[in-house]
Amino acid sequence: MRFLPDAEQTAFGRNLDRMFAAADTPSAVRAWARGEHGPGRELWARVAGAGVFGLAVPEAHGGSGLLPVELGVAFVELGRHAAPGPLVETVAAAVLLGRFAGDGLAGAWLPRICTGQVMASLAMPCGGPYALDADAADAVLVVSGDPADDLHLARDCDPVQASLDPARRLARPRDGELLATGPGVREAACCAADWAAFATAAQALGVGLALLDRTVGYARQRTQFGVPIGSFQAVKHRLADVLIGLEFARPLLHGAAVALAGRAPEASAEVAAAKVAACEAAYAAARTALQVHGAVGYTAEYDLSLWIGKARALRGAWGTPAECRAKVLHK
Amino acid sequence: MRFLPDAEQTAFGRNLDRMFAAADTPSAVRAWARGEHGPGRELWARVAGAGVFGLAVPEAHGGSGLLPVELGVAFVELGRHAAPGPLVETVAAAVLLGRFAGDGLAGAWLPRICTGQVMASLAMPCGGPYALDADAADAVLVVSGDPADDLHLARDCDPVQASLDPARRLARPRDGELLATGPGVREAACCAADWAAFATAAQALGVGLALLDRTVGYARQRTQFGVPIGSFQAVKHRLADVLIGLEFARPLLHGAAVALAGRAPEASAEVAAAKVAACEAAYAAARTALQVHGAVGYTAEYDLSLWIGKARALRGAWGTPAECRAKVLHK
Amino acid sequence: MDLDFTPQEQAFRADARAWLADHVPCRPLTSLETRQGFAEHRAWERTLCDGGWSAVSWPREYGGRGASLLEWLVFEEEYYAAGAPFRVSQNGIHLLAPTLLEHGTEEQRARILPAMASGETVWAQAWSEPEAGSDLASLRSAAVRTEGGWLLSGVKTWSSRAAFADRAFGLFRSHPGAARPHQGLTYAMFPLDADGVTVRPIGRLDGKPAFAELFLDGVFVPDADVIGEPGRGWQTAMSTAGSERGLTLRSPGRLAAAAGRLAALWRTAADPDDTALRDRVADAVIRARAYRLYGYAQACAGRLAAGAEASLTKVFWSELDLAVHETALDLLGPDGELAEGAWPDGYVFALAGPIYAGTNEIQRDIIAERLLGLPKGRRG
Amino acid sequence: MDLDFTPQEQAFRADARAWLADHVPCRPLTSLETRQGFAEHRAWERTLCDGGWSAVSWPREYGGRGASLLEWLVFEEEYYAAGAPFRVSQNGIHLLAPTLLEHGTEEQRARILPAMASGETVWAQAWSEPEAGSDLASLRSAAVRTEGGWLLSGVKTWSSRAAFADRAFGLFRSHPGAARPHQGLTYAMFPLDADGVTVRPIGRLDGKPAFAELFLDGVFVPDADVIGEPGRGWQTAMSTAGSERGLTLRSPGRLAAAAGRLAALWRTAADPDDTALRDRVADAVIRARAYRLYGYAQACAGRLAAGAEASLTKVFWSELDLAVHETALDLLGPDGELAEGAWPDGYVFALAGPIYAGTNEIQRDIIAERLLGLPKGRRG
Repeated sequence: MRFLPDAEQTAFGRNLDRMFAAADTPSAVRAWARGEHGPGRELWARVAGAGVFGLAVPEAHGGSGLLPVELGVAFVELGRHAAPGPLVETVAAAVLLGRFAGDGLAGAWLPRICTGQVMASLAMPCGGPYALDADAADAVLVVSGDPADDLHLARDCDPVQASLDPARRLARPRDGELLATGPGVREAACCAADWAAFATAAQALGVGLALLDRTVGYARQRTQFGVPIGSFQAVKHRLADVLIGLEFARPLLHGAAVALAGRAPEASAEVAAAKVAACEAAYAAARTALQVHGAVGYTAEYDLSLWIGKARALRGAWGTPAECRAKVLHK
Repeated sequence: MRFLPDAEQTAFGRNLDRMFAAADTPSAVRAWARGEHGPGRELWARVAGAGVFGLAVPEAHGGSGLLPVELGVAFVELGRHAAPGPLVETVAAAVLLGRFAGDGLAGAWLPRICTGQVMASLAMPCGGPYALDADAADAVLVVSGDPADDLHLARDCDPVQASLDPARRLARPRDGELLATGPGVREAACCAADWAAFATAAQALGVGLALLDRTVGYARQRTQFGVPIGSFQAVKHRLADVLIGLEFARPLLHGAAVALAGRAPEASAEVAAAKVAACEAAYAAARTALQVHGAVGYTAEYDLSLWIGKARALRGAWGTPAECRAKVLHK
Repeated sequence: MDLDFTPQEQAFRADARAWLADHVPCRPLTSLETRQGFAEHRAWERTLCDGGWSAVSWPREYGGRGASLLEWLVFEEEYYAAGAPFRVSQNGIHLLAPTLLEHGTEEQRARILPAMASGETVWAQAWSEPEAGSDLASLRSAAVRTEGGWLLSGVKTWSSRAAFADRAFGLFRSHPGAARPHQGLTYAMFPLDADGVTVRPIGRLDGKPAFAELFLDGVFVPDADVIGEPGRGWQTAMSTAGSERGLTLRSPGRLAAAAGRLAALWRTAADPDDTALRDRVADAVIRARAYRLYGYAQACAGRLAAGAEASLTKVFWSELDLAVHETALDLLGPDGELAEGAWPDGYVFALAGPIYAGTNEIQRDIIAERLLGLPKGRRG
Repeated sequence: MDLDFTPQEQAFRADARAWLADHVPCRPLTSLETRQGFAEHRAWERTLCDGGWSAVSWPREYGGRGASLLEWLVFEEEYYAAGAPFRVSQNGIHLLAPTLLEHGTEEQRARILPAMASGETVWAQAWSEPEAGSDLASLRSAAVRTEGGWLLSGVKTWSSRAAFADRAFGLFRSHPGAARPHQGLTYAMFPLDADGVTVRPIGRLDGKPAFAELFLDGVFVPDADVIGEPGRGWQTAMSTAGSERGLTLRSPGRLAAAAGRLAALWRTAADPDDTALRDRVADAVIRARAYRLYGYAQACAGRLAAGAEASLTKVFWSELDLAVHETALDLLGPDGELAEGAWPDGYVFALAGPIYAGTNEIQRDIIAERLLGLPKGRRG
């Protein structure tokens, strides 16, 4: 058993971390929130260049084969830096299309997803009616019907709506060209949903880690009543609880990655467990971060806000806590 | 509006408080837990002498008429002192029988309940299959059937079983003599169930107040790391939360008393709200009391244990939290 | 013990209900944290004032209607049950006005209160400073004596409503040599458009400028705009602080309406068999009911939880408000992520509840030390 | 990354499972907190030892089977999944033995460990004193030098298992002039039936004598029964403390079995549509799974969470254990109030989890200060 990231995987994460740190990611996020996609698109190209999207694409289509462990490592960093855009949706779209390998669709889209040329968004019944960042995406895929057997390329979308995470903008897509239909779509969509939930869980873990880091740093230096507020037991204990939540979400995420890699029948349940644990830990981190920072944490101009809203949004995205818990028990 | 206990009601509570404090109640409780009912029976006589049981009995049968406010005041004190015996059940039995005023039953039992000669226990479908302290009770009433239209006097009971509160011993009664039957029984049982839940809520509030008092006292004098443990913020904040829980349960209890007194149609829901709030507050008080006391709180020989087990037991008695919450919304 | 209203109180309720039914805008106003919304809310204050409902508990001479505590609770119930707008004058009416009524001069009351009631003057609070948040007594902004008044300098921040308000009130260090940090402070009022004042709006989490930073550079305040004795501003302000935390800032009626809307949402939008959601909705309803009854008890006792007891209330309503809104967002499913609408707006607002008016950590310290008598810790 | 077991590990699991299937008593033993139950559990330790399963991670020479960390985790999974009895030798095996293996002499190991593995000697811990609980370093019981050893005097309390155990181990102040409270302590072992020892059993919440108070009056301890260097007992004991809090005291396998039983109870006894209960059961299953995977990761990293990391584990398993049992009692409805049975017994046991082995408050302080690097507070 080797239930730890290996040196290469660790280095991959570290390199992504450095890349984002050097790229003034917060500015790109703020621009994205204003609907200015240029800086975010540059970041997207670098994410693609690092091979992140290829981790969800078969080798035949320019990817590295489906590598959930590495994908998880990457999405923790994407979350840690609050990277903008339909990252999860593009990965899920890649998985969905990858299941149609052989017919023309995969060949048409997947190579361009790998290179970052195509930023895809995706709406499926299990993820709600909205497509994330539909205004920025090059393609919005829609799975619909009852049963959900139809795969459409959305013709267009309703206007994007702001969300509680200013960097996440939601739009209701309208069905367009029918790309494929049949039970194969449904099966592929189920698989894609697992990958979406998994990537969201990893992203949430990264969000939580960033919130904890920043809050610990703040609590060390912010002084009230003549002492650093981090010396108050109430602050200490809340932050300790945040660390516990995140540290015990991490192995579930790794377990889900292993299950996805092995196409294990219990992968859905493992992903659901990781999703609820990581998202609840991240949301608790956000609440604590806000409370420990006080008013400054409540302001949009302070970078902390980039993660606070995201923690709330990811909690509901691609599987609510209740849906995940049901999946864990009914597997 | 006069939504506060009046001077007489306050004095009534204070007198009961003094009576229990002078009576070495903890010894009576411990004896009761061993199945030695003598000291508990003496206490019972004093409770009756103070007029507590009469508060649930019509004047025609020797009581003071149904006075839920005063009954609530009394049961807070009964809880505060962890008084043993089927106190709630005797009150509920009185209310049940009082609904048959005119026929012989009420006349046969109620005067003797008022004077403390009859200690009654009671099992009804909504309260589960067990009768509290059936071995000590002079009469065990059972409402059963489907619909629950039959009122029996239990012939005998299965052996008493210990519960998580050593002073509460449970037994499954066997049907005996049929005392009454028909929809009137069912209607009276519903009313009795509300009174049982109400008295339990009051008792729980008293239990919680006692736990808080004792724990605050302990935290003030117990020293670790050179300071009273009550100066640690973690201890302070837990105790503050306990106080908040109890202080906001109290008005719900008073509101339920007013609703019962006015036979208001929403009385069931008001009682349910008070029950869940008081019982959850008392259980939180117990968990905090245990944690702040540490090992000494975990010992049977330390009096705190008399309240800790009771807080757990009352939480489930006469309406679980889930049942109460359902009642609040479906009134 | 009873929960009966007198015929007079019932008439008061009926009057309030009827007036609100006639006047509450049928469409929600724009968020008061925007320029347009601020203006709309200011106009609503004028309408309220014309009806005599702007500050019901004040004496009639200042624009109130001399309502009792219980009547005030009734008004708040009716007000929020009618879906009436949030009060842009809240800071003035519930923080400044009680201080003026207790410590102000007759001239101050006559000059300030009617304009406050009508929304002509909207007030911002200016307590916090960059280095003085929870530890308010460590504030540094200065009031320097000058002829006929004081010159204020320094930085105030997290000043709610200040982006669009007219005037502000706060504490300033006027006697820097005082033995203890709580001493030597002066309670002063100043216009936000005065010479020397720079207002920098600050966006809250969703970007709306719900507060501002105030840079003060020799702002002149005449003696007439100092409340109470100079140098004893802390003592003067404490009545305000208790009032801020207690029932008045977030009334039982307001929370009851929020819980009621949540229950209505649950009935229409949720799976009734989903007991997990049901339990959360029920708890919100129960806690809102507890708060309402708690308010009645306080009114019957002749006081609205003040002093340390106000801290119990502050923790209770702020946590309840957040629970109500978190539950609503969960109930809304995917729509719960959208930023527009009363629920997400209320959620972002509720997130600040455990922070402002003294963090809940400070409130719990106060509860433990002053109500439970636990030994003082290192704080302070 | 993988979760694959080697053929050797798989064989180890199969061996353990087969042996347990053959030997685990079909009826639960009497509670080990009773005299009769204690004897039954001691006999079970003998059976385990005869099978070679009593202390799998120890070297073979002392009665172990030299199992790896991962194999130990596997054994614990199989052990508790098989419904095998709780371990009356737990204190010795998981607290004393690691200390002896690290700091003991070869003579001590050879003399003490095999008898511990067989249940011939059952050990109690004797850390706490009436005035030294969370603040363990303030202990006062004394070790006074005498010819060939030490004389112990003082009071030890909350000594788990001591009502029926054979020997105990603990810390004693041997060099009272030391500069700091953590210095000048000596780690000593002594028989509970020695001259000068009085054992007063103490009943836990349900009255069962789960621990005892020990009065020591000049109890002679030969030098051979001191572990490590006299005066440096605190340092010697710390390895034990980390071990107590970490994975070893309450293994992932034990919690996984508890969560599994809860899920089984839920499937048979609960309304499947009751989502409130379902969520609690699911959370227990998820957290138990997290703990199991966390254990694997630790084993792969070659360490079982020690030092400050053990504090994370301690808080996690103690809260999980309590949540599992509280949920079970709620699931049981009216039967959840009864005292007899595995669930209520486990509930009472779980209530102590956040207290022993260092309260969870102390653990959170350690996490905050040592893992997060927050400034030390007033404690210590």
